[in-house]
Amino acid sequence: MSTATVQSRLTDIGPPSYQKYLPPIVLRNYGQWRHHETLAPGVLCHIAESGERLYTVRAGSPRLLSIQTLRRYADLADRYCGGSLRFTSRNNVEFLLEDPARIEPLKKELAALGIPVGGTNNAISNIVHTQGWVHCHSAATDASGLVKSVMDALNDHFTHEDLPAKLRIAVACCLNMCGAVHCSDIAILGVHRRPPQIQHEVLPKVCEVPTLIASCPTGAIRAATVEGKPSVEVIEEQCMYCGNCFSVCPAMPLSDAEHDGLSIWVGGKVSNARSKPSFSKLVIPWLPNHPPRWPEVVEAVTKIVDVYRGEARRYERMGEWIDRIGWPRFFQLTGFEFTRYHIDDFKHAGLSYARSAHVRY
Amino acid sequence: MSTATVQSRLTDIGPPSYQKYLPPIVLRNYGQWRHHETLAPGVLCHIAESGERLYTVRAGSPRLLSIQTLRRYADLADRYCGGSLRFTSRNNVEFLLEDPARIEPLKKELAALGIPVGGTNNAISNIVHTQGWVHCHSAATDASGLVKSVMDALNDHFTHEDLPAKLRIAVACCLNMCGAVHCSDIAILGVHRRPPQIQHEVLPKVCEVPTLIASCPTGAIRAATVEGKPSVEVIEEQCMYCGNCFSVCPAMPLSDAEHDGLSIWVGGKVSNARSKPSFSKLVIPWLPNHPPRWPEVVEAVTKIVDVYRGEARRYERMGEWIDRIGWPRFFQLTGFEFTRYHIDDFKHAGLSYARSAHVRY
Amino acid sequence: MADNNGNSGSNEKPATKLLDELEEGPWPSFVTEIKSAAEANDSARDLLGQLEVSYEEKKSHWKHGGLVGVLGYGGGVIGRYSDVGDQFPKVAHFHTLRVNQPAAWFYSSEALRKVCDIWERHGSGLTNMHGSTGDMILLGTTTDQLEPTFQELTHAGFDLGGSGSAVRTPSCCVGMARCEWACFDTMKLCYDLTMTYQDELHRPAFPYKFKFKCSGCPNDCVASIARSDLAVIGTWKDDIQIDQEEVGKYAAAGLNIQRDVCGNCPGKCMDWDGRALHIENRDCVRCMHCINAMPKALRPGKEKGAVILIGAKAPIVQGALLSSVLIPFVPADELLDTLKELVQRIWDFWDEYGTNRERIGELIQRVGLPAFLDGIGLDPVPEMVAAPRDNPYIYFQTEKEGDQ
Amino acid sequence: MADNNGNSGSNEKPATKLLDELEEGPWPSFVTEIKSAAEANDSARDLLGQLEVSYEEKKSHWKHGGLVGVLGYGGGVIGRYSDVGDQFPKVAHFHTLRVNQPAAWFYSSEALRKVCDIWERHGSGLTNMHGSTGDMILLGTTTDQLEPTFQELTHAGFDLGGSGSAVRTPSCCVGMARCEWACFDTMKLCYDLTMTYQDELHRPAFPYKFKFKCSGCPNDCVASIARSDLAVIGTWKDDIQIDQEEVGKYAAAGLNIQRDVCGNCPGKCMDWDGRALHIENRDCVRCMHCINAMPKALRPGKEKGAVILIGAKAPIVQGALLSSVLIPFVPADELLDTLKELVQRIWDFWDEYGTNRERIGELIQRVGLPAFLDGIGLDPVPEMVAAPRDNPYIYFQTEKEGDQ
Ligand code: SRM
Ligand code: SRM
Ligand code: SRM
Ligand code: SRM
Ligand code: SF4
Ligand code: SF4
Ligand code: SF4
Ligand code: SF4
Ligand code: SF4
Ligand code: SF4
Ligand code: SF4
Ligand code: SF4
Repeated sequence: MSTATVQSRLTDIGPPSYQKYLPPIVLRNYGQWRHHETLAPGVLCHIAESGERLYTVRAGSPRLLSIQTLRRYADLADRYCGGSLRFTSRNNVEFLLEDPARIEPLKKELAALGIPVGGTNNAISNIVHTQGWVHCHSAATDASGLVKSVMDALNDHFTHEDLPAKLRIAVACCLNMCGAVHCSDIAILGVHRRPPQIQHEVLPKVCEVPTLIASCPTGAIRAATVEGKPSVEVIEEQCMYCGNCFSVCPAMPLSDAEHDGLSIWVGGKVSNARSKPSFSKLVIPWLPNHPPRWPEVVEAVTKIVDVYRGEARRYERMGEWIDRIGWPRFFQLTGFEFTRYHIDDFKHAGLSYARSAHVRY
Repeated sequence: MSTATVQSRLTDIGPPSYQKYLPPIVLRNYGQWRHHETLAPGVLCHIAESGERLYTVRAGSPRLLSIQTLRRYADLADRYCGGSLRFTSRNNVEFLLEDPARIEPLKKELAALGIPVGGTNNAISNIVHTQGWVHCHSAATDASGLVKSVMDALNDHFTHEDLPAKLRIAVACCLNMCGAVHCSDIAILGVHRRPPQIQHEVLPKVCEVPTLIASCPTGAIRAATVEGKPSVEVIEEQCMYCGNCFSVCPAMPLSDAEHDGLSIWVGGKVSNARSKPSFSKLVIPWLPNHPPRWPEVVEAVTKIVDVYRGEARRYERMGEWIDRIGWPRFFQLTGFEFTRYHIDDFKHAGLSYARSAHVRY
Repeated sequence: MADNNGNSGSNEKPATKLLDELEEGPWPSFVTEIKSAAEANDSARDLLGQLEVSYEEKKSHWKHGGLVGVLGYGGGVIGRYSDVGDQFPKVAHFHTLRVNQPAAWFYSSEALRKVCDIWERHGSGLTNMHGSTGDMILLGTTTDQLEPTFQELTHAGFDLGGSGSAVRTPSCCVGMARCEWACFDTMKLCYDLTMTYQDELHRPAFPYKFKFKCSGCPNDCVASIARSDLAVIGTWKDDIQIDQEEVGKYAAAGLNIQRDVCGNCPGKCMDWDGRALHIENRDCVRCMHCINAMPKALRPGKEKGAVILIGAKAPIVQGALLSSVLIPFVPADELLDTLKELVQRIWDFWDEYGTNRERIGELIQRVGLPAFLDGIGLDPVPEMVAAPRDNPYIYFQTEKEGDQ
Repeated sequence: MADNNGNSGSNEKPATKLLDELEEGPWPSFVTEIKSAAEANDSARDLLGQLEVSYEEKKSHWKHGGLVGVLGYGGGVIGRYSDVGDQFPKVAHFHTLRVNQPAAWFYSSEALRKVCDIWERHGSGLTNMHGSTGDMILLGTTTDQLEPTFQELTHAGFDLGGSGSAVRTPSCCVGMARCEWACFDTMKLCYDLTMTYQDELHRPAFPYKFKFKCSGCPNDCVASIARSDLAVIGTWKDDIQIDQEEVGKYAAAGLNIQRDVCGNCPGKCMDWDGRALHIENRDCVRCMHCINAMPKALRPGKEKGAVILIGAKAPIVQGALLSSVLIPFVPADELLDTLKELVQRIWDFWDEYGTNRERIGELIQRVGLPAFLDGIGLDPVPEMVAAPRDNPYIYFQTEKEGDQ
């Protein structure tokens, strides 16, 4: 430590150069890849114009990693990949090999460490998620525990490419949606269902009332004098529990153990393949928070995956499939209840109504 | 006359019974039609389960009809149809015949009267339209003259079924859109482009100021005192010339000979066939009012029809075709200019942006 | 004979240099029509004169309408006054009557002539066949002629249509009278609705206008989904009827069934293997395309009825709306009763919550469909939405539901 | 050794009855990870304890974050304090550092170990690889450790990422490093942008956060269109490259090309006649589907570049947004310069008109795209819209244009 502090102070150096950690085979064939093949779930082979072949072994990760595990990854990278590895945009780990003969030994070592290999093509990949109770004040639920519970149930679809198309799941622990769940095939979203419990004592000290009032998307907050001090009040019928007031003012916490919970959304996507990117749509407005294993959530997600797997056609993402069969049938097949909450009543609500006589029976 | 007035006064009798004017063949086969064929443009044959055949000859009409012409229709109905005829939802006249041998003679008589036969299937049908200068105070243009000018140019597409699909044109002389142009393949819409000229003298006498203020969709109107009297003022930058203030208050006329004019919209439809019903979209924000023949409008509409006819596939309505080839190519092919006005900036504007990487080059 | 409308037989024809140009060309000319009426009628002649001035000046010469009407009715007449009445005295007052059309616009020559005769006696001799709501429009008369015209009309079996904040004249497609696809009796329903709501039609008492339109199938030949507050669109519940032999004939005649029929099917539920057409009816959205393309081979199913949709309107004030599904299916023989019951609840809600000049569609947009459904006592079903909400801003009603 | 982070080697393991259940099952367990760190680190151990309490009570025990950071930087650290700090003193302060990941998350084992070593000395020993913006997240340390950690990181070649109202760490897909479809060099662009905006990244001065993401093709493997204010998505201008022989092999191998490839083409521009695949490239929307389905047979064209899109964000405040097209095509070699110039104009506009906590996408929604384009000096093109407007509420600027 002491060595570090005496060195000159560096700032604004930016990240390491983009080529710095690339393995030699990548540097040699950079931008010269011709096509790829899948050798097994989680195992890809990219073939370069030069004829060289790069093998990728993709392994699942809990994302929340100890330095002990990271060092283990580093060891594997040294042993199999000339010391280089990468993470994916969905937090998996990828080992990049030149020698196909080393794939199986690597997979064995991973298996021994309890690390599944998969997540490619028409598999379920890792769940993009957020901090939850591990590190965030806003959380209506935990993220890591949900992910673990759901992935345990879906692990076979990670290690087998047995779905009609890619299936992307995301978890966000509050409406800020750091997990960007809004465009996922299946999204699990933590929700509050009680208006903020205003802490009138501290509010004037820690928050600017005008900013606070302006923060509410529905105009539910108005100035009020409480016990002679300037504070605010919330018109409860106008509050839809978004938590934006809490983001700007700590004196507006929304957490409520009994009423917080989870909502489930489906049919969003990001890629431009076939259909345009689209938002996920509500299918279950609320499920209770039941740590440590969230059985209701696991059951609902498993149900959706099973029905989708049984019914969708090859290449149909969740949303594309539902587009074809229609939402009424989706609710029928899953047995989920359709309620008034499913009907949009926010800004562009009218555009979500069924504005045609296209009906399936 | 005098006979009528001495009779008892009848009210709330409603329209004639729905079966009252049906010809016998229709009554015999009511609800028992099996299928239909087209014998020629404007000539349909409906075959009943009974085997009976009903022949329809559809004739164009200016909609604004004198009693002289109506009597002529009545005569034709007597001569060819056992005294019965109907009008269509697009203001054409339909003669219903039992005897196919009489079709040609009827067509000849119609031709002699200068009445075209057609409008069926993949033809252009009559233009749904409104009052214009003939009878409305709001009109930014005339409707009948526009229709006559455009139909003269497109008459061949009325008498020939030579388009990829149905093509429906509508005209409305102001934003009230009595012609319901908002869901037409091609819509011609009269527009004002100057804010209301407030008649401060009469305003307080004829209008309620609060109602007037509330009528403006953009909140452009506010109370003001003008020469000591209560009136209103219009924030010009906030006015988009919708004319709703004039609808509720005569002291707010918008007409302005030089700035009024026409806009052209395309790609809407009503039917649920294939694609869902949809609104027409702006393609030309403004063309000048050039009575009596509106050459700019006729040219623009003809251009659209020609390009559509040349490029669309069988069964593709205007909007379906553009959906496939993309708006950029529509603007290229027609040579119309794309401007800032084409980009929505009203309530749901954001949803009309191109929210994908789907781009054609 | 100089009749009540003051037709004096004056011989001065106005100069109509611009309008004359509109007598050229193949399409029938409205100018010729006005001239034809003007031969015998002064107000038609003055209309021609005023219209020529409008063509010259590029502006309307009508003043903001005033309220005129017939005894006991609050609507059905559009008052109209000229702002160049000094120049054209015979159109100084020039009101129109909206007259209920017979269902699907069927007339006997006799009925048509009767209307012509009445209008010759009391009005300009000009009409619109028809107005875009569907009424027969008698174009142009004076205030004193309204009541006599009305009385003659009723005695001839015709009544006034709607205007103002009232039910407007319902309209319907030709339906069972001449169309093989009608899934319910549009003409009867349209007639029954019109009769049921005589009072609401003639005595405006709503926040704004209310339009009904009935189309026998999803082709929607009266544009109900775009132009009516309450649209009834025929459809069917069971399987499309297929005559495979006739399908084969279409193929033989050159129709590319796979590309042009199956390829355009929005339900993606059709397959043509060169010999048989297969339809996965479960996924069929009842769009009509395949039936339209092969009318001899395909027909709607046998279990017929209609979808009820609500809320269409033109853009003023908050933007145009298309109707959206309210009840996904009502059997044909239950339509009238269902509608009567439903419409009453809708009007009650509108009455209570609608603001002045707020159409039902705009009210639903404002309060939200869930609140509207609560208000009229209808359960939400997924058929009502293109898709469930995509934003997480849910007003949970935890009290109501208990807290699990 | 008791290091600066106060790891005293205490032996009391907290009881974690609920969390223990999360060590079962096939998916790697985060609980096991925390326990593993807790073996050597007290704050990891206290985290475990506090988390167990959260699991019992079903609520977070973190207080609303406070501003902490390193000298001269306004962001990169998320301050976090426990509300049960008395019970778990080692997480009373538990801040995280966001560290710029290397482009596309490539590491050498050496670099990874170096980070581990630093974090062993200064933090909890826990990380997120990676955060959902893309940063390497070093999870949990105390205020006094921030500066030393920072200094060690920079000397190891790593810098902090963004937080607060600043540019956030740009991220990119693996692109040319391992993907045959990359239409531009995503890693280089991402790196260049990050280097260009060091100041904007480290010193928050915007109305709100600003995120860049770069995907090499329309598959968008970093979800740029959904999750970045400025998305760069690779595409091509010329024809898709076809190897007909390889197409044939896919067919032979059982791929139903007509149904599953052509039938899913959103441009409706493909045809397979059993021997050759025809693509009408003019109508191709560059969706990638056919290329994805037959990677050996089809490839993007040769004239490569990218679409620039703007405005995505999560729902708070006005509803979630997807990015929309701002520039339909920029050639690959002009991307950096074009972006630098463009982004400056965007930020200037945002600076002038954006309100507090208003993302660029929400600003555009508020003022309207036309006004935004005027503001940044970009001409409107039809590629920017899914369709032109359908409402007639046009703010004509007659003065500007003269009157025709
Ligand atoms: C490694 C990674 C990029 C990175 O820089 O990290 C990646 C890599 C590849 N993606 Fe991806 N994608 C990666 C995240 C994504 C994402 C982003 C996400 O999931 O958050 C998307 C958008 C997902 C969405 O639409 O919601 C994505 C949508 C695709 C698609 C389009 C799939 C579709 O049909 O919609 C393809 C094409 C395909 O699979 O046929 C694709 C194809 C590929 C290919 C085959 C590209 C290639 O030729 O190498 C790569 C391996 C295939 C695979 O995993 O099946 N990649 N890919 C990411 C792996 C994440 C993971 O660990 O699972
Ligand atoms: C760490 C991270 C979640 C994670 O576990 O990965 C995260 C964590 C937080 N986010 Fe986030 N956001 C993270 C990625 C995102 C993303 C996803 C993305 O960038 O792709 C989004 C959605 C995309 C977007 O930007 O819209 C996101 C949308 C938000 C929002 C809503 C912003 C909005 O405009 O709607 C907030 C609220 C705010 O800014 O006040 C927020 C606020 C927060 C705060 C700072 C909560 C707060 O007010 O203090 C969280 C701190 C948690 C903590 O204790 O560390 N976070 N946040 C992600 C950053 C890691 C990284 O740097 O790599
Ligand atoms: C007579 C009329 C109904 C009436 O009660 O008056 C009518 C009658 C028929 N329509 Fe229609 N439609 C009539 C207005 C409409 C309208 C309303 C409108 O244009 O304002 C529409 C919706 C238009 C739209 O989508 O914008 C309409 C959309 C259709 C369609 C769907 C076309 C499509 O592909 O979108 C069909 C099916 C077809 O033509 O293949 C159809 C088919 C038919 C058939 C073939 C039905 C039948 O089996 O008899 C009738 C004659 C065919 C023809 O005209 O080609 N009819 N039809 C209307 C004639 C209007 C006219 O004078 O031109
Ligand atoms: C006569 C007619 C046009 C025609 O030439 O056919 C007509 C004429 C007028 N309409 Fe209309 N509307 C006519 C059908 C429509 C339609 C089409 C339809 O019903 O299918 C619409 C669009 C659909 C709808 O209802 O939204 C329509 C939407 C309007 C509006 C805008 C209403 C709205 O909610 O957006 C107004 C403005 C108003 O009500 O103040 C309006 C107002 C008017 C007024 C009364 C103007 C006024 O404020 O005084 C016009 C009287 C003209 C005149 O001097 O006779 N008219 N009006 C149509 C009625 C004839 C009939 O009864 O058959
Ligand atoms: S989604 Fe909400 S609770 Fe979860 S990390 Fe983001 S801000 Fe925190
Ligand atoms: S939670 Fe959201 S809706 Fe409720 S008061 Fe706070 S900001 Fe307003
Ligand atoms: S569209 Fe406007 S001008 Fe034309 S008739 Fe209707 S209200 Fe009058
Ligand atoms: S014309 Fe429309 S926008 Fe302009 S002041 Fe009148 S109501 Fe408002
Ligand atoms: S709507 Fe249907 S039933 Fe009515 S006329 Fe048109 S095609 Fe026939
Ligand atoms: S009616 Fe329409 S959706 Fe149904 S099978 Fe025919 S084409 Fe397909
Ligand atoms: S976005 Fe395209 S270029 Fe980048 S990794 Fe994904 S498939 Fe390859
Ligand atoms: S890239 Fe997409 S749009 Fe283009 S041809 Fe292939 S499937 Fe069709």
